[in-house]
Amino acid sequence: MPQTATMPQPILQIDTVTKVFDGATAVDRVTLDVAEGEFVTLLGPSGCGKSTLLRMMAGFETPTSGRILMRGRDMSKDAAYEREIGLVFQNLALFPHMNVYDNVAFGLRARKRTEGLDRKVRDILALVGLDGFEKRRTGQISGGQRQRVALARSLVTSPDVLLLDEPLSALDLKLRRQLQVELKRIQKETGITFIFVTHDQEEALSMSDRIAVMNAGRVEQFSTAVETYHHPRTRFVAQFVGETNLFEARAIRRDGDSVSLSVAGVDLPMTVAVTPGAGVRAGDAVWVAVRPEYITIGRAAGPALRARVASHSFSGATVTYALDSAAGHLLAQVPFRPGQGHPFPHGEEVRVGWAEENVTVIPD
Amino acid sequence: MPQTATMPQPILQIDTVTKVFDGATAVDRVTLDVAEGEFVTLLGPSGCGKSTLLRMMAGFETPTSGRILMRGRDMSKDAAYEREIGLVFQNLALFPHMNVYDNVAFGLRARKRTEGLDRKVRDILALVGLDGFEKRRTGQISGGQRQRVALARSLVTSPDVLLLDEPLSALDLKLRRQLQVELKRIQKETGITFIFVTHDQEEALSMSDRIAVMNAGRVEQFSTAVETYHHPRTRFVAQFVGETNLFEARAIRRDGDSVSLSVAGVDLPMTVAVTPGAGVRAGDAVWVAVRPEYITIGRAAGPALRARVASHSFSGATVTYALDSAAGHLLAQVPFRPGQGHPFPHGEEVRVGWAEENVTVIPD
Amino acid sequence: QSGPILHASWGGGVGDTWTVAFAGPYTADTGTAVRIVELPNPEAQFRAHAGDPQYHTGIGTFVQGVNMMRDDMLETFSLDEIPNMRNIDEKYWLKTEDGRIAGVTPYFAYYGIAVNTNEASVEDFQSWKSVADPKWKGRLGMTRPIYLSTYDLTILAKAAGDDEYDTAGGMELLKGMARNVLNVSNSLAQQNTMLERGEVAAMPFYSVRVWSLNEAGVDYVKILIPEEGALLLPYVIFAPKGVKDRGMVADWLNHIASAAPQERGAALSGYIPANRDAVATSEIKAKLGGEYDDLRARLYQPDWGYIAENQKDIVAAIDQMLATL
Amino acid sequence: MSRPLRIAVLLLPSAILMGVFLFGLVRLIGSSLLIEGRLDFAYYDAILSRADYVAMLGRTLRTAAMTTFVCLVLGFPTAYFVARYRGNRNFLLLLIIFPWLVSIVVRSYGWVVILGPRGLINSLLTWSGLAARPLKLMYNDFGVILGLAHVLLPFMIIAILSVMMQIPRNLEEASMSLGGRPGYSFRTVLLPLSLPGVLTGITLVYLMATGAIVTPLLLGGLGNTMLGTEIFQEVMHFFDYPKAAALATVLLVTALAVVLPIQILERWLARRLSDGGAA
Amino acid sequence: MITRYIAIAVLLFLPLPIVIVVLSSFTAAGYLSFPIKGLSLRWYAEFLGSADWLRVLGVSALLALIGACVSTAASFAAAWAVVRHNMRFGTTYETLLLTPLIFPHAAIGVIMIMTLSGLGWLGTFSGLVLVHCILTIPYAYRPIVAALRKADPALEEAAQSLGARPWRTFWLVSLPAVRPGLVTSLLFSFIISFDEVTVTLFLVGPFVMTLPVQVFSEVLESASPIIAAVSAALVLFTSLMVFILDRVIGIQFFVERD
Ligand SMILES: Nc1ncnc2c1ncn2[C@@H]1O[C@H](COP(=O)(O)OP(=O)(O)OP(=O)(O)O)[C@@H](O)[C@H]1O
Ligand SMILES: Nc1ncnc2c1ncn2[C@@H]1O[C@H](COP(=O)(O)OP(=O)(O)OP(=O)(O)O)[C@@H](O)[C@H]1O
Ligand SMILES: NCCCCNCCCN
Ligand SMILES: [Mg+2]
Ligand SMILES: [Mg+2]
Repeated sequence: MPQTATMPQPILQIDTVTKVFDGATAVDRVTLDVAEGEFVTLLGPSGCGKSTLLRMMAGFETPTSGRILMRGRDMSKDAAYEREIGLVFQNLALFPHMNVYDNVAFGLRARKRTEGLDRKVRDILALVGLDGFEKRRTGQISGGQRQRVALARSLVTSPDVLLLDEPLSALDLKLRRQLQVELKRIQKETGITFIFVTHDQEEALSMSDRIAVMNAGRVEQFSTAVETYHHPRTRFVAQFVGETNLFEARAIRRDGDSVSLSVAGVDLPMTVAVTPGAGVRAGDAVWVAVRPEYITIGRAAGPALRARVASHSFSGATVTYALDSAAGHLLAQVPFRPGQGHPFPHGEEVRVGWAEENVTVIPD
Repeated sequence: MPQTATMPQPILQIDTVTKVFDGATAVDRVTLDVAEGEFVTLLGPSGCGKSTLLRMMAGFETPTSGRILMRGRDMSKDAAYEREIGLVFQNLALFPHMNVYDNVAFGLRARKRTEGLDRKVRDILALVGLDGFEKRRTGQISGGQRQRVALARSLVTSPDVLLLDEPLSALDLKLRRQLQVELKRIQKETGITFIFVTHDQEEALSMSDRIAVMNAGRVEQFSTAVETYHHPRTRFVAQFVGETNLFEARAIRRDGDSVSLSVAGVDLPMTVAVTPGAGVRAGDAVWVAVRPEYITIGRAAGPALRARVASHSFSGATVTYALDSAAGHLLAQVPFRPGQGHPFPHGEEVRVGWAEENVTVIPD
Repeated sequence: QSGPILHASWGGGVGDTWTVAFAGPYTADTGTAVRIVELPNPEAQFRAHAGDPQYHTGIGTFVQGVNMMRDDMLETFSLDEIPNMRNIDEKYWLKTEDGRIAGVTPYFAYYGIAVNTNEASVEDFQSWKSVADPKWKGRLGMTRPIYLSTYDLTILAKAAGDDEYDTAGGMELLKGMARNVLNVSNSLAQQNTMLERGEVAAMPFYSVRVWSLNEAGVDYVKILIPEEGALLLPYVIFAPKGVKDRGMVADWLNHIASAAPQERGAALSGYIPANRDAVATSEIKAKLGGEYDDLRARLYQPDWGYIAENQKDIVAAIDQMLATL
Repeated sequence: MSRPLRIAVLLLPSAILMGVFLFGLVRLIGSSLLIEGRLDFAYYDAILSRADYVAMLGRTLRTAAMTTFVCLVLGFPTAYFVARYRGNRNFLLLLIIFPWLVSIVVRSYGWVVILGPRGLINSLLTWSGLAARPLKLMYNDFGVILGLAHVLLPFMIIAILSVMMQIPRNLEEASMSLGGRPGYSFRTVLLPLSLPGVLTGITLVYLMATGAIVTPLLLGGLGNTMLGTEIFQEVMHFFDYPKAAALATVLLVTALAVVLPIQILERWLARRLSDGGAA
Repeated sequence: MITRYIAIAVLLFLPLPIVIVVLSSFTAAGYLSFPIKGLSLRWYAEFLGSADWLRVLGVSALLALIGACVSTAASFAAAWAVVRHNMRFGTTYETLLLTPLIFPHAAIGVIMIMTLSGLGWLGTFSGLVLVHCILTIPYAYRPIVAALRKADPALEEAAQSLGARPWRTFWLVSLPAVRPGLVTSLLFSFIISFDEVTVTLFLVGPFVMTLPVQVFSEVLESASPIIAAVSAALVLFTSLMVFILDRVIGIQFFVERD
């Protein structure tokens, strides 16, 4: 996994790019550096500007301001067909009047790179597991296979960067999981830089080297998957990436990289680590985020909170309890052991706690 | 949760019902008893006959053989409009030329139960959280709201049984989760018997009192959610409901309700409990199912197996390892603790184990 | 060698007559090709292309000729250009006020009463007045108002003891006839068939149509000339104003005015030649029931100019009469 | 090329065609209103003051209305049957589309052959002894309406069918599962939803029937003149273009007076009935 | 149930006169009647032996062919502007293109006779082409615009992102994507034009007479069974087009809405 610190010359640089449509800002001063061979995901809710950003990279929209550089060269003015950037569309956009082979060969023919074309097309079809499907029409193959054709079509010209706009969102869950694994494998094998758009946080977490979490046109956090999940820097990131319990708290004292907090409403002092740069000072109002799976019920480990079981929901390996507490509504996800039943029936009063190392502090 | 054993007179009985379309058997000798107030889910892959079964209950298809009884009375010959059975369609089938109010009032008017109509309609709209939307056209509300209108429309006539055919499958994940909770609440509040169709196993597990897992027209298992997940009775159920690791094994010895096994390929003897009725005898080939979350890595707890880490995938709270072992390809899901990194890097040799109580034995 | 001359003709047999009797021999004699183009109504084309003529010549009823001449749409010729006109009685000429020739009348038909003798007897229709007899209710055919105005009304006025200048009596007879007519087609061809099949017992009709029926072996349909006489129907060949190849057209018209082609026309279709020199063969005499001159004498030639001038009003009057039936 | 210029170039060919049409329309109305360069309603006065023309106008409207009614009564059940047919629907469609595309001359002529005195029906009747003389089946209103209804029925069926096929079958099932008996379901669900198609069908059939020439001429008798045949007569025999233009304008006005409100109603309904595309 | 009977009766009733015409064309008699008297191909021989009828057939076919091509091209250009350039007042323009549909044909006849005589095109082939284009444009436009709306604009972007320049994109992707619409438009306008009578009636001239108008005049002026033979030829022609249409897009196209 490339590390942000040791990154060499980035292959793609998005430099304070803004896009305004009819007065509405779709992309707002976004800056991103993408290293060669990296798998970067743009994650965010619908309408946050992911596609717009991607389309600017592909050359279908012109930035209102800012620059997009490829290996250091500003390519903002290049036409789409002049860029060495592949694009996989959400709806695939396979050419319906061509068979699988011709779809895949299209880019090579369009760029007049016909030397060794047949070999290249067959190799790439083999890579995506579609050998033998050359002559099929695009209407005669399954959804997952169509997906692979779209991928092969964009990969065969060996673009510098491959953009993928929610390529899996139309597929059902099982197929999606399977193609996630495959996509990741192909990216590793080809070494091509992938910029992947999704609004599915699980997909983002399981596939990406780094994730850019977007909200209302801005990038709120750009970090590795683990960092994004475990150390969200904004409330939006904490809530959008995975379920989370968020309470208001007040910083009582700051000691280097750790801070003592009192959770608003109940006096529940604790001392937790904060991101070194976070400007949290004593007396500040902050937000505290704890993932449901780090919430413990029953035993008062560390600071403990009184709560009442409102409902539970079984999901196989775990049971999720919805709890009402003085700090608000909480979710706690605990492993389910068969034969033990539900340890905490509806209405039962319990004590809720968490380990301090599992708490993230977010400045207000 | 009603218990199978203590069930009173069932409200609905499906008695060896078969449906053949043009020589193809869509539903194959299905027998189900549904208790009043129960939430029963039909779960199965696409084309397994869920909708056909539901449509027979609703009266849109006639069983080729078998009977459908309502409170003990055979209603196989009744027309759809004579049955007190509501149906929520996957595509909702809201009347596009009527507003929300008229859609909901439709059933009362059609049945000429206009006394107190206004009150009933408004009450049910309040129940589904749509008060104030009476005059909206069905095109002017969101997907989740449309969903609620469909529900309200079917609930307002207080049917004996409400059938729901994949009512949530068109919605996105977040909305779906939210409506699952709401549907469950409404079912509890109204006390109406729900028969719910889905092919999403998480949905089935979290909502149902009992689940009927269907495959190729047959019901393979009809049991509570916990039972279905933790004690699948067939390989199909084990694989369809949740991820599972399945290996071939041989029964070495049987002692009452427990059996000693040797996992094929490696000699890995263990003694596990079996379902009392299961006809497993010494020497039989059986299948052994272990859920990924019950697989432990590193420490050799109980019988242990050598394996090599093939890949891993991060999903927030957990990391899933793909492992190659002598018993085949395995998945192991372990909790992820931030700061600890991934304990098992790619290629590392590990030892894999499981607690005997987490193993399910399935006769071949 | 020049041409071709484009000649606009009606369809339904007229075109064939012109090809065989007039155009073919003319081409053989002079080398000038003549193309006969069949149209539902040549006048329509002449009017549509007034000022930019597309045809050299065309055929029309005398009334159509008068109308077009008055609208100054026809080319005129001097007698010297069409010398054969001298052999055609001047009362058949389509001529301008200053005596120039606006069209050549090659032949005429007449308008009598056609009777299907299986359905009615010849004696039943000795007078035009009998068409108004209520005993024929539902048994007669009738043509369109445009022809009722010029033909039926004129001859019925004559039968009522008046003439084309005073049609009140004729209108009463026409009304009586119209009452006897039920459910009849717009199409002369269909009426022809109905007459043949006895769907209608009788109707005022064209002599040439009956001729062709007789030629086809339908001998039970007869054309009668009632005691009041039959109406003479001259046809006229005209050239549009500003016609190209004027000299060639004059020569073609002169050919049309001559006796020989008209005789051929009579033999083919039963038209009565306009040229005095035309001689009827004994076969034709037998079919026509006499010499051309005898026949001409029994035909009434009205003032077509007056009829044409008043045609619109008459049609309107007839339309209204029919509407109140 | 700039975007506006590009659009202009793309629109040019069709705009020329439509321009010619609109120019002709303006000329039509103009020539019926302008006599020697001055506005004059003489032609309209002349037309409207003649009882026979007023009667003809009435006959035209009545014939068109009857034809529309017959098409509706026959077309709606047919469309419903085809829309809900479970078997080989394409074959049924063929039975509708193919006659629709065959020239109206041929189809009207076919009726001449069938209805004529020695046509199919009369031959059967006389042969079987049911009628001594052939019945008069054409050259009257019956023939015209039958012919027009036959010629125009496919328009009605297609218009209704294209709407009905978009009505999910589910909606009727939904109604039934809510206790709506078949009649009730039809009245409250199917009928209102297919109304836009019905209105389109009515519009098309009515328009074509008022402006028909060929069928009334072939199947109608002397007493069945309609506006269309009168216009034809005026052009073909009297060459009175201004009068034909006035008659054509009267035809246009009366047709559009009926059709435009229906069109507006239809658009309004279509907007109300559409789901708004929400999933 | 009554629905069913009406529908079946209607479905049999619609093709009836066409079948009768075709059958009666095989009569041996010199006049038209049904059932036919004797079986013969004499009227076909007469039709095919007549230079006039064949010329008229040729004119009709050529007229329909040229008209269909012009209509289709004009519709394609217009649809491209409306859909791809997302033109302002696009729907208004579409409504305009459909107006010839909501004018009674007798009125259109008069409109056209005045227009063409104004242009000096009355009775000319070009005049007929012009009028037939106006009459067929509503039929030509619909399938094209439907195909264009259905064709994913992302296809063009996909082609560009794969390195295809604009013209190449147009030829290789945009055009093929709407090909079924274009073919439908061509066939559909061909049929409409080939079979048109009511308006054409007003406009024929010495060099241009169309087959349906000629048949019409003949039905009025004579009663010869040759009309049945010519009509049967018209029917055959139409069936051929319908057959191709069914092959290309499927007959259900006619009852689809966009
Ligand atoms: N061509 C355009 N003209 C005007 N506004 C646009 C255009 N394209 C996008 N927008 C607006 O820009 C914003 C961002 O849109 P964008 O498509 O980039 O979102 P997204 O993150 O891709 O959403 P989704 O997950 O739904 O695809 C939205 O508010 C959208 O309405
Ligand atoms: N009307 C019908 N005619 C013929 N076969 C049918 C009909 N309806 C369903 N089938 C067949 O019966 C089988 C079961 O279909 P059904 O719709 O019940 O499946 P399902 O479990 O609801 O699937 P899904 O999850 O895709 O909705 C399928 O093979 C289907 O093709
Ligand atoms: N073939 C008969 C010729 C008679 C012409 N009469 C004039 C009628 C014009 N349609
Ligand atoms: Mg997007
Ligand atoms: Mg289903």
